[in-house]
Amino acid sequence: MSLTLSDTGAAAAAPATPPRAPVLELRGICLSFPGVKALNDVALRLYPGEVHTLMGQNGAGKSTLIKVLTGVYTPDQGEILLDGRPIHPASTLDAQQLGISTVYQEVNLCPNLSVAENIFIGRYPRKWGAVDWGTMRRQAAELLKRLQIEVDVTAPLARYPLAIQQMVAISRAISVSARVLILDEPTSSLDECEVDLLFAVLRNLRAQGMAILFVTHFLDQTYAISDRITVMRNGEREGEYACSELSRLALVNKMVGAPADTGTNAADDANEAAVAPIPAGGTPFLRARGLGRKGALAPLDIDLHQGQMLGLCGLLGSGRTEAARLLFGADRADSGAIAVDGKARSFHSPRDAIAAGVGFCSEDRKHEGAILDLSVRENIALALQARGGLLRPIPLPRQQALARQYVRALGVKTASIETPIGLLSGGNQQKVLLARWLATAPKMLILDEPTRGIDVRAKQEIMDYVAALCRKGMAILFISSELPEVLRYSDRVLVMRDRKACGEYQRGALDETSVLQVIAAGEHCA
Amino acid sequence: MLAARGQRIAPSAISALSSVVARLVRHPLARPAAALALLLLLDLLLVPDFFRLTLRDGHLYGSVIDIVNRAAPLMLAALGMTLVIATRGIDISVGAVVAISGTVAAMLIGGTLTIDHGVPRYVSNMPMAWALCLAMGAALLCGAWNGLLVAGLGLQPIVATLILMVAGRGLAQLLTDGQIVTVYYQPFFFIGGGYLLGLPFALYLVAAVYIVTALLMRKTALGLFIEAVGINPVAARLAGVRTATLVFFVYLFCSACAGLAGLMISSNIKSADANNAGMLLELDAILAVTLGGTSLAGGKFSLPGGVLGALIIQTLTYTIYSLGWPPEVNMVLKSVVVFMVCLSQSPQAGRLWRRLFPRRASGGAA
Amino acid sequence: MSKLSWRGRAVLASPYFTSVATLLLLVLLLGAGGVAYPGLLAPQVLLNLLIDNAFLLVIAVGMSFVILSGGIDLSVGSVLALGTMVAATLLHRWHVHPLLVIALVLALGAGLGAAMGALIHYFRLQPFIVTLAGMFLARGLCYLISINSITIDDPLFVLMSRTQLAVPGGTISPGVVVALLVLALAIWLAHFTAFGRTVYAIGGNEQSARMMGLPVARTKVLIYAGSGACAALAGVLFAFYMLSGYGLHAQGTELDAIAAVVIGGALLSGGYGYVAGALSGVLVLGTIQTLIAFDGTLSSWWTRIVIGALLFLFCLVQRLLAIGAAGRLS
Amino acid sequence: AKPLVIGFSQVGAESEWRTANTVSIKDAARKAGVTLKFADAQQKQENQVKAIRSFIAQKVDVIAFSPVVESGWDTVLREAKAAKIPVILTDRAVSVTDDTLYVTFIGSDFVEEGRRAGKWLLEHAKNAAPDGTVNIVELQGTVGSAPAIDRKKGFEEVIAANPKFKIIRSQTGDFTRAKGKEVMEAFLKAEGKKINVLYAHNDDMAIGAIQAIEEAGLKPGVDITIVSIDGVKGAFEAMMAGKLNVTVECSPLLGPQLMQIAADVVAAKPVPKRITTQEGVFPAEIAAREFPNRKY
Ligand SMILES: Nc1ncnc2c1ncn2[C@@H]1O[C@H](COP(=O)(O)OP(=O)(O)OP(=O)(O)O)[C@@H](O)[C@H]1O
Ligand SMILES: Nc1ncnc2c1ncn2[C@@H]1O[C@H](COP(=O)(O)OP(=O)(O)OP(=O)(O)O)[C@@H](O)[C@H]1O
Ligand SMILES: [Mg+2]
Ligand SMILES: [Mg+2]
Repeated sequence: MSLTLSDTGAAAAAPATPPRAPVLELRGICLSFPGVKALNDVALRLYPGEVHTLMGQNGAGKSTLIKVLTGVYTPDQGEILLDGRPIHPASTLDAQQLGISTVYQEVNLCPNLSVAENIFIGRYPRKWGAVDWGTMRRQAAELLKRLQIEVDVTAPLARYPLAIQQMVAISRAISVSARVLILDEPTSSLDECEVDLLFAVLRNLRAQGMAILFVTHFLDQTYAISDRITVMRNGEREGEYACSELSRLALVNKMVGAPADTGTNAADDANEAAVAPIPAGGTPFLRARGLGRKGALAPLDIDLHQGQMLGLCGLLGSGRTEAARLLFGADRADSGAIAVDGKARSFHSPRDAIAAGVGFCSEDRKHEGAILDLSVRENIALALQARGGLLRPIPLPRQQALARQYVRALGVKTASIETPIGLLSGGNQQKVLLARWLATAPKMLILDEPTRGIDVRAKQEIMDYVAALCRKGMAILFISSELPEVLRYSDRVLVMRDRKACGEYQRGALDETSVLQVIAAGEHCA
Repeated sequence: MLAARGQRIAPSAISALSSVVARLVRHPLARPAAALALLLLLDLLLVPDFFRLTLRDGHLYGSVIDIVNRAAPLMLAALGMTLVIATRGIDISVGAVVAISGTVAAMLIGGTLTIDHGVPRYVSNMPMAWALCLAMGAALLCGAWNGLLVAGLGLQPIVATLILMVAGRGLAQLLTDGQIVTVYYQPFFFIGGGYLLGLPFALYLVAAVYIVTALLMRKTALGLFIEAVGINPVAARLAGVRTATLVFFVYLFCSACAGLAGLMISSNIKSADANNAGMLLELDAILAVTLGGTSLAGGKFSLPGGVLGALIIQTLTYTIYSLGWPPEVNMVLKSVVVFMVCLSQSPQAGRLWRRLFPRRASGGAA
Repeated sequence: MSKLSWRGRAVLASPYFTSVATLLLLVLLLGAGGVAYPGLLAPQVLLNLLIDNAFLLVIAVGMSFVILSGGIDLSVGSVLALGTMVAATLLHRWHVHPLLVIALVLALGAGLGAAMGALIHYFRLQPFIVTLAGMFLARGLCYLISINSITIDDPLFVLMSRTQLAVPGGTISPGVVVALLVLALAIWLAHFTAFGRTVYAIGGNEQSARMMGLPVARTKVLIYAGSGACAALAGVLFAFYMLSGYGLHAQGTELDAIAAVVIGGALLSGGYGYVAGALSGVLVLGTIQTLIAFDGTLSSWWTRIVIGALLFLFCLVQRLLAIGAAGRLS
Repeated sequence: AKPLVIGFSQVGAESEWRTANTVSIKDAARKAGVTLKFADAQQKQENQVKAIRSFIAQKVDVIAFSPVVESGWDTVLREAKAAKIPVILTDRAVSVTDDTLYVTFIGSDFVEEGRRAGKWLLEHAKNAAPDGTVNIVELQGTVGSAPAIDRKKGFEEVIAANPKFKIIRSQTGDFTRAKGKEVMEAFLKAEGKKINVLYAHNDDMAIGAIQAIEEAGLKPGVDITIVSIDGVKGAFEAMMAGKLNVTVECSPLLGPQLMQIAADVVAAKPVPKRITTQEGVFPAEIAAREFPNRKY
């Protein structure tokens, strides 16, 4: 029902106090997996016409809770009430038919189907009993246009980067005529502009009385959109608060469950931490000249110095990931040259790059990162082992030591280092993948959205950890959709637009707004 | 286990088995092992003195020996197939490779029967060692071909190996002109028919291959890489694993196993039958691997599982022969057992079973 | 679940492309054959391609859905045999009305398929093994019915086997018509119905399909039921064609069908390819057979080698074309 | 006159016997100056039908083939008849509603072979159980294949005459050595010394079984009388080594006859509907004498 979208600008003001009858209510939900008590006596109330944000650290149980109330898991105890009547969704199909529409944390779409189909499959527009492709394409295109996504809706979804896939998933969810909309970290790989667009749509839906459950790790977003917040900690409900009554500091404390005062002023600490001056060495560790690939990236020059962090910023689709992949040899560059420590190198495959001491943490953890059935330990050891070659196996004790070290250092929440990574929460998987590359102690590390889906606290710690490594002499290429993060940590930022660089700036030369201007207008374009 | 002729040792064998099962219950191999045990139990009940082992001119003799002896080639094929499947591949050319290697060996060793004044004389064409090397070489060539098509050209495994499956047997027949090459050279028979310390020599070969492979998996990172490639090739490549090379060698290994199996088979029947040797062995091998609990979707694999699977299949075949039922029922029987074993391995089925028969749940677990 | 990253254009490009490439290559193959062996391109010979492979086409169509959903069905060959066997016995021993017989056979096939599908879905068993066991079972049942081949003398069947429908350039058998109708129906199913699209979705990523709230269970059972029904129908066509029921009929046909589908451009990993590809795949295999028959000098083993070689050549060119296309695409 | 063109569709190359058959036909064709169009059906009836159709399309003078199965030939043979191409069957008969569809059938009679094996056994059965019963184990051919069915039939027919002859076990050995050996091993374990006679549907299985018997520590041909069918070289070697007692010939050398008949048919000379090849029964005694002049 695209009409929800049609009347943008309708009264977007949220009703001050939601009507008292909750649409959806969870009572005393308990669920345990072998070795983990994922949910313990969790309650949640969702009112029509409100945006309700669910917050908590990685592994707190947010996604699991959502999977429970959409019928993916059946709870060991507790009940789910829709309009006060108990329901027992046995499958996502049930949930949908009950009017609950969901976007899960890991994008769950079919890569082989066209974008349009991914939005409409299951409820096609029909003509004479047959699928009406024409109408479907038109409607799909309209839906996406409202989110300002200009894609060929007939192309297979797998052609597009994660962010686009994320947007498609969202459009699918909001185009269903549902009463409850659930979004699990929909914004983790989006940029400000996409987020704003999304929020506009959400406000709109809220105004029409839809109940929205929203999961995010971004405090700003929480305060920007939500009416009420439910905080979870270690699988338990810590409490439910009206957004207005809860300060950021308080919120973070409730999430981490410590009186610690980190959270808010962590930003400032980090600033001091990172500001420490860094000597830009003479010859760059890695120098790329005219590196490009037809249709993916216009020729591009990059210098990466030891002990420096180069930030790439730009909008979604600006070619950051493409650039990173070319630098890593994951895609073949069809133009340009790369020199490492002044010596010319050509990266035909990731192996070459790795051999030269480069590491690459991909943005798409599900498809390009995690090896789901392997244990945390194996996932961490893999890259190091691959570099060592199969004849020099890393002795088990050493692997375990490594795994433990990084599990501790990055605060990975896992039952043991032998649990399959697939069973970890999204954020924790991300941490493990980061650990995989840190374990190889690379001379240069490419981080593409390294903190995707990682909670406030952990994000802080991880970035500080990385910054420290950088100060110890690692060269780092940092890609993130969070402009502030990039600006805060990078020594230099390279702004990209339409798959080409449009200017490189020293730290401090730019602030958010000016970057956004560069990106938007591209005035300083070279 | 050595027992004087005629003395029964079945009970001890059973108890040994049951203890093994008891130890394995928690283990992923528990279910296939249980299935095997069940089959053997069936034999104990249905087939008169099935477990009877006697000493015959210096070696053990009995049904059990026959089974392991016959299962040897299948076990080898299963070992190779396990790794291929772990990389999300499949190799249906195993049977053809068996035919090729067997034929090459038989032809090179050959030996012809010449009769001068009614006295038969046997002569061999080529030093056996050479012949065997060449035969294995041929097998490896096949493996390289498969590997090239799959890893190099990126053809889908099933089609890539289908090519060799069709053409390979043809090549073997081309060599022999479609005749069965009979070998008249004693030493050659030892590979598939000889005995060492009372046990079939083939068994030692299998053990050797198994141990080497297992060591490779454990003592090197091969196991990790193979699983990684099987589960998520893209991620594995990005992590720096040489995916293509790995896949290539896995197919090479599979064909090597098949080649060895071919030598066993042709040596066992003292001749090479290009037309029928290893017919449908690939299917049995795949079946064995899956019965052993390795998923065809690739990833996690279990070598012992494959071996167990092979034993299950052979025991089943042998049982069918021993039961003395008309051959018409063979297939139905086989299918029923396969269904049973598969179901016994499915947790969902277990749950259903427990819901249907709550009381016997505890018993029905194994 | 699918392991395709969005960069996996090469993989993506190929299936869509190969389907076209296959047709081109098929034409080339025929052309070359026509040059080498005059008379190969005689219209009737080309029609024979259809007549002789009608049953294979039907099976391949059923198989297409299975493969598109990321599964595989090894039982088709034996189910075909079982179909002929059951038909023959019912007609011969019990003189059941032929139409009823056909209905029964189809039901039987669908039933077997559905059963296997249910095992595969609800007990999470592997398609390969379940259908392999199904293959044993079906053959076994054939032998239980009778190890002899049973001649069919029912007037309707005989009529069906005798009638030759005139078409420009020659005649075709009713079987061809049936097969083509099935194909058309299948294409419509695959591309214009929710069922068909769900099949693609499952092939693309079963877990996602479930998360999107698609009726995965029902669809999967239906897919295998359909494959079984197709196999049974192929059995009926085969019975028209051979006028006999026999336990050894159509051995190894499952492999032919799979090969046909894959050559037709489908990915065994599921999700990519067209049902129409089955036709081109079947025709390619048939053409290879015909070429060999026309040559008439190949010994048994050379026959095998040549079939293998042609298959290889075909896949090679197909692949290279696909890679080229992928290159251009990015 | 342009040379005679014969299209011949062979079953496949599944056994030595079959290969010998193919060779014989090809040689004969060369000698007779006949152009032979040969198509191998890889043991599949549908392939044979395809081949025959393509022969029709190529307008050959005569079509000859050894059917994989008896039944299911009406349609295609009718097409041949419509195209006025005479059809000759070799080695196996077909069952068709009207037998004008083929001109003649050259070949051995599997049932008769079974009978001969049985007859020889009735006359020469040396060893029997104390109580005089003769326990027979049977190695069948591929389940459902014509020779397997007929050779079983014929054999049982004959031995039914003597109640002392009992078939105690019968299992398929798929016509191959490996299977023959495997099955015989199982028999030996199950029946042990009880077995007096082994009847194998072809020599290959017998040869495999002989190995199994030896490994069981028994004397093949002495402790167990062995009767088999085909008469391939291997069998004669076994007989000379005293390990096989008798093999009933089933001659694959149909080539010359086929060419002869084909010529006659084209020349519109009358030919008999059924031509059985002259075949012998070779007991071990004459094996050595026969061996040199065996062609297959
Ligand atoms: N299928 C499963 N089996 C075992 N444990 C699981 C499973 N799914 C989740 N868990 C565990 O349950 C806990 C909660 O996971 P969940 O995904 O809900 O966390 P989350 O709040 O979504 O974290 P994130 O913010 O990183 O997404 C985690 O410790 C995880 O390891
Ligand atoms: N708004 C959009 N409309 C159309 N295509 C887009 C859009 N955004 C991204 N893309 C696609 O993104 C691809 C390049 O994006 P890439 O991932 O390389 O850059 P990026 O800046 O890393 O994007 P992301 O922020 O997702 O990492 C192009 O193939 C393009 O098709
Ligand atoms: Mg989560
Ligand atoms: Mg990116």
